[in-house]
Amino acid sequence: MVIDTRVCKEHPDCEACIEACHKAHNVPNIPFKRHEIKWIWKEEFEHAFPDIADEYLSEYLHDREFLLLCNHCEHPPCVRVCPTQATFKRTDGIVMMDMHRCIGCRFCMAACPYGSRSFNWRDPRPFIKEPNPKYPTRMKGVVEKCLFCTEQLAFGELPVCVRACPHGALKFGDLTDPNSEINQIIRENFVLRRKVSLGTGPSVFYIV
Amino acid sequence: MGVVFSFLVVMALVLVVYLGVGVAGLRGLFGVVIPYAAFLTFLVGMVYRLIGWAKVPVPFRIVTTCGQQKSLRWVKRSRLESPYTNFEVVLRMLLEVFAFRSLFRNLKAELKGPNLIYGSYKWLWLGAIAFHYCFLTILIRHFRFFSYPVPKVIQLIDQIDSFFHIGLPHLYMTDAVILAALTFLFVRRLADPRLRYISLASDYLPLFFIYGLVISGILMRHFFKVDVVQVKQFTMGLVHFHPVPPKVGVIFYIHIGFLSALMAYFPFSKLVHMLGVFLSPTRNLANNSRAVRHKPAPWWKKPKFKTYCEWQEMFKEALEQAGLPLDEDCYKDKGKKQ
Amino acid sequence: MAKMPKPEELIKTIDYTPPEKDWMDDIPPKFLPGRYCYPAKPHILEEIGFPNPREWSPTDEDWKLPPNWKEIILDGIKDRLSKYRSFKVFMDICVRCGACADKCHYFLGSGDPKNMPVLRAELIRSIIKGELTWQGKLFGKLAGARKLTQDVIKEWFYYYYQCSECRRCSVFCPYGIDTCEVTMMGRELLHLVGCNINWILEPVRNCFIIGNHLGLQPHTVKENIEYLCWDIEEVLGIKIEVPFNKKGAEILFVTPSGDYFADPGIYTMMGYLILFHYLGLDYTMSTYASEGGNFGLFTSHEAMAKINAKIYHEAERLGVKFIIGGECGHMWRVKHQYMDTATGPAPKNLETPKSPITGTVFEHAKSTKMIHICEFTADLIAHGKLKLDPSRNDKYIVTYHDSCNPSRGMGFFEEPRFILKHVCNNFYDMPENTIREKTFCCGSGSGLNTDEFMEMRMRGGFPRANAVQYVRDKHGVNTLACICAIDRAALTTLMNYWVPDVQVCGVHELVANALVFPHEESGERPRTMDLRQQPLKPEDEENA
Amino acid sequence: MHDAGKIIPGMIAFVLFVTIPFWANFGKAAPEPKPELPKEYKKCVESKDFMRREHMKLLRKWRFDVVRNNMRVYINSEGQTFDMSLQNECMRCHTQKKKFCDVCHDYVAAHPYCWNCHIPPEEKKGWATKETENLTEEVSSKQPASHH
Repeated sequence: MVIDTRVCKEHPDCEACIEACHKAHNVPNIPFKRHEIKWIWKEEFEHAFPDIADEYLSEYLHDREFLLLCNHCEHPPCVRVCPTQATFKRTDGIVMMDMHRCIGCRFCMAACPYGSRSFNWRDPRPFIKEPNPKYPTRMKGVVEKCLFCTEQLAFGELPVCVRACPHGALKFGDLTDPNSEINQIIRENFVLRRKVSLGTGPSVFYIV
Repeated sequence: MGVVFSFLVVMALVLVVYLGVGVAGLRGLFGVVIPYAAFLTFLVGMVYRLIGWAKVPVPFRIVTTCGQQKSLRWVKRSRLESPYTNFEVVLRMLLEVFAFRSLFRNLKAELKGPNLIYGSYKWLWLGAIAFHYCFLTILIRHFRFFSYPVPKVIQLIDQIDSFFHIGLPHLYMTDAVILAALTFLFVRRLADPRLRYISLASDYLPLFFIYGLVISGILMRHFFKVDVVQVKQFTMGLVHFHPVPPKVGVIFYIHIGFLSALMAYFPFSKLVHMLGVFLSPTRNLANNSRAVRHKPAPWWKKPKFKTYCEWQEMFKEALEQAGLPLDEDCYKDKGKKQ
Repeated sequence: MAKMPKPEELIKTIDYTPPEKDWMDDIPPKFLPGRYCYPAKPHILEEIGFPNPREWSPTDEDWKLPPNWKEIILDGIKDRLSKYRSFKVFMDICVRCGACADKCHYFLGSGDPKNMPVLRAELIRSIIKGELTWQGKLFGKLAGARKLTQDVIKEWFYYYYQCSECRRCSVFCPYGIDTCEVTMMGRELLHLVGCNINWILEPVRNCFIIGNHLGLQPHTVKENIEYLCWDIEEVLGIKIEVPFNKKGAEILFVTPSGDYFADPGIYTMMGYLILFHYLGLDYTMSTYASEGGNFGLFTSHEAMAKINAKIYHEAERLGVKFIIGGECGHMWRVKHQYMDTATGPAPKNLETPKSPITGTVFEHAKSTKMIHICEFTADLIAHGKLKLDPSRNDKYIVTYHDSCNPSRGMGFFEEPRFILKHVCNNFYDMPENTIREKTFCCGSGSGLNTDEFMEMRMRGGFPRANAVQYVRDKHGVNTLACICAIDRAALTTLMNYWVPDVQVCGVHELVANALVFPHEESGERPRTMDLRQQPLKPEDEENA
Repeated sequence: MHDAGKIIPGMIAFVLFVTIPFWANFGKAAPEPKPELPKEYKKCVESKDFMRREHMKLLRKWRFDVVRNNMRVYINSEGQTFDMSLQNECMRCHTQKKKFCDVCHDYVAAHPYCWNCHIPPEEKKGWATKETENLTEEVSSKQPASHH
């Protein structure tokens, strides 16, 4: 996935992708920070890229927020640590979760350097205002995260966030295909990835 | 030899049920008649055995004391290992029955060169207690087939037992543990030459019955599925005395077959230890026989022995020579009697 | 008596792996010298009215059983199954878990699988199944059943006289199955057909007729005690009197007859007498009830009750208030567990024991009115009534052997240890798994302390000796204290064989050694010798 | 009989214990479970007999295929294809969990945890109408554990 933060900068109040995703996946809106569940969210540069941020950060970057979500790493540490293989990497590169298997040990949360994972400290259902009847919820005691809308991809649809973006800031595609649109964009733009030095190989690219 | 025989018995049982239900379709016989008969045998048999024991008196207080007696006030005594009151006996028995206290003491003796070494050996305790508690839990869990609405406590046990949510339907911990425990209890009989030497067919047979019972149950839950609603209608029918044998897989009838075999075998076997443990006079009595006069045996008579006076007559000369006093009362009494 | 192998050779013969052959097919046992006791002499059986007196030997092919022996045995089994719940329940509920197997000292010392308690019980259990139940008749060996044959009788004789009724297995059995009960029943059954051993029945006969196991007549008893009093005078410098058959005394003192003249029991006896003299106790001994022990326990319940009864009878005649019993193992099992229910209520003149010195009332003996000398002495020490100088026992580095019967039949652990810790400075217990309720037999209990049985005695005593050896090597223990007359004799032999540098003594021998008399305190005549008339301190020996 | 005072109560306790199924139920015949079948559909993905016995195994297989193998189409024994989804396919016909699933599950006290996450049709609104604002941390911590 590629996120064109230049576009996002133009629309600082736009949260269409977040709303659409959370609504589609029955992600609860829990007011207490400690219990918060998030699949895709916004963060400032120094939080998103702490390894390359510095106090003399240009206004160019300082003024914008970055959309964060699971990076679907090439070498996902969360998969390595999961004792039940509830989190696993699909052949297409998506880091998938089998909620049925999750025992809530939260090793994956400790392992993920991006904070992409949320733990259900409580039954999420009371915090879902308008549930999507097509998609399940989670239950107390499991970890969840963005799954790149596997349920959409299966039927040939793009992820919800990509479709929801009114400004076309999000692009999704097969990185391994040299002819794909996404490959082209990455080749043609200056892109950043989060915490590359950790060697996890994130699959979400940011155009700055 | 015993193990082979027992194995053959168990295989024969499976075969008979398979032929009887799977081929001949005798569901009524294997689903209703035999289970009722087996249960009745179990119930009547066990009560009969209990009465048999109860009819025999306990003429002596032969407590095995495993701790300090009650004596001087300042001597710390062991209430559980050397109970003095009936309350303490109850505690000792509870510990024995629910925690297998004596087995917990187990040691292993080994001859190493010229030295006898003793080490704690709790595996037998662990295997035994794991087996018994799992068996009990499984038994209680099955109550869901005999009650409607199913009591909350039974459902709770069910939930706790399947706490780990492994597989679907969830694997019961007790199922896994009882298999492990049974295997341990079986393998030690084969692997330890001493145990192999003392083991009889009647030691293997109940093990195999329970093995069969457990394995058929697990197979039914996880592999060869049966329509559980029909099963419950049948079991509810059993306890309301109008059972309709269910049209389900033979595996169910094999399960019932093992259960029936076990129940019918129970009162005639070493399995009576289930009730017998409560009647063991070395454990269920208070160690207070110097303080309390207990009921003597029904046949008790004052023992006949050589009385002092008879003895004095015999050794009169020796007594006199040694300057020991003679008891004049002997002659007085004699005079009176005459 | 058979030639004994050397200890290290004997250890090499111990193998815990059972033979390939099924135990049910492996009868009768081989009667090797040193492993069985000689049968009771015919005249002894006649005198006590036991059946089938005859000359025979276990090595004979034909044991000359009565013609209807089978019927007798089976009736005997049925009778006992209907009389003793212990026996019936134990026969029914054993699951052969094997927890008892390596608890038996005879098994540990011999490796003979039929000495595993489970099999010892199975020897009768299999007959009950095979002869008295339909399952056994139908399924035979598969049901663990076998038929009663003469070979089975031989096997019973061999193994029921290779059990010292120590009850160690019972401690570990999850159902408390007590092999002692089984052995007692086995021996009773054997009596019915006249298969018994002389070492038990002669003492029983002596006890019935003369008054004590050894057959010491009244004048001999008195003389022996007088000899001991002379020795006491040597050691103590004072002459003491021992009252016999004294009517109106407060206390009747009974002790096993072994203490009258057998070394080292006599030193324990001297210990009692010195203690009583020190206290000025109003007591008496009896030449009629001159036996505290009770070989009836090893014979039959009837014989046991009969021997016991003489003590109450004498206590009644002499009009004493209560009874003190000496240091003895099986005696105390009998006095504690059987005195009341087997023998009958204590005579009316007896009162709840109350120490005349400290005023302590022994509530726990309020029914039988009989207390252990160690309870009595421990109470004295606790009240500071004894002036003790433990340094007099400094040359002894002491360990304590819990005798089986007071341990597992009474729960008697702390009192003797309390005494020992006050009368000597060097006390070390043996390893935990070999003491208290887990104590090992001397190997000669239950009437098996006879010389012809020596090999089995040394084998059976091996676990005990091995534990003593451990504390000898670790702490330099040189003295094994015990509270049992059989132990004093048997452990001495056992120590000579396995751990030669350890001597055996009774607890009260050490008490008397440490007891400081007023005339000693005043320096009038300080003690220089112990009761064995050895110098109190080894260096004195060198100086002399 | 000896020790009757202790043995007879013990015996009664034993008999009562092993006969619990008989007396605890006596007179209370359990109603036969009658799940309400969908009116407009006649056939399930497999035969009725198969489904009664094996539906759990089938759902387990579906779950595995969808989540782990990314396979979403089930081909039944007659060659028909179905979307493998409890929430979107099964419940398309069986529109009322309470009158269908729960009937038998309650009867045998089998409580699979499907519905902790999957949303049964009749619950589509359910919880969402509740005032969530008022849920303080305290109140919400008192919620029953939903793990079962």
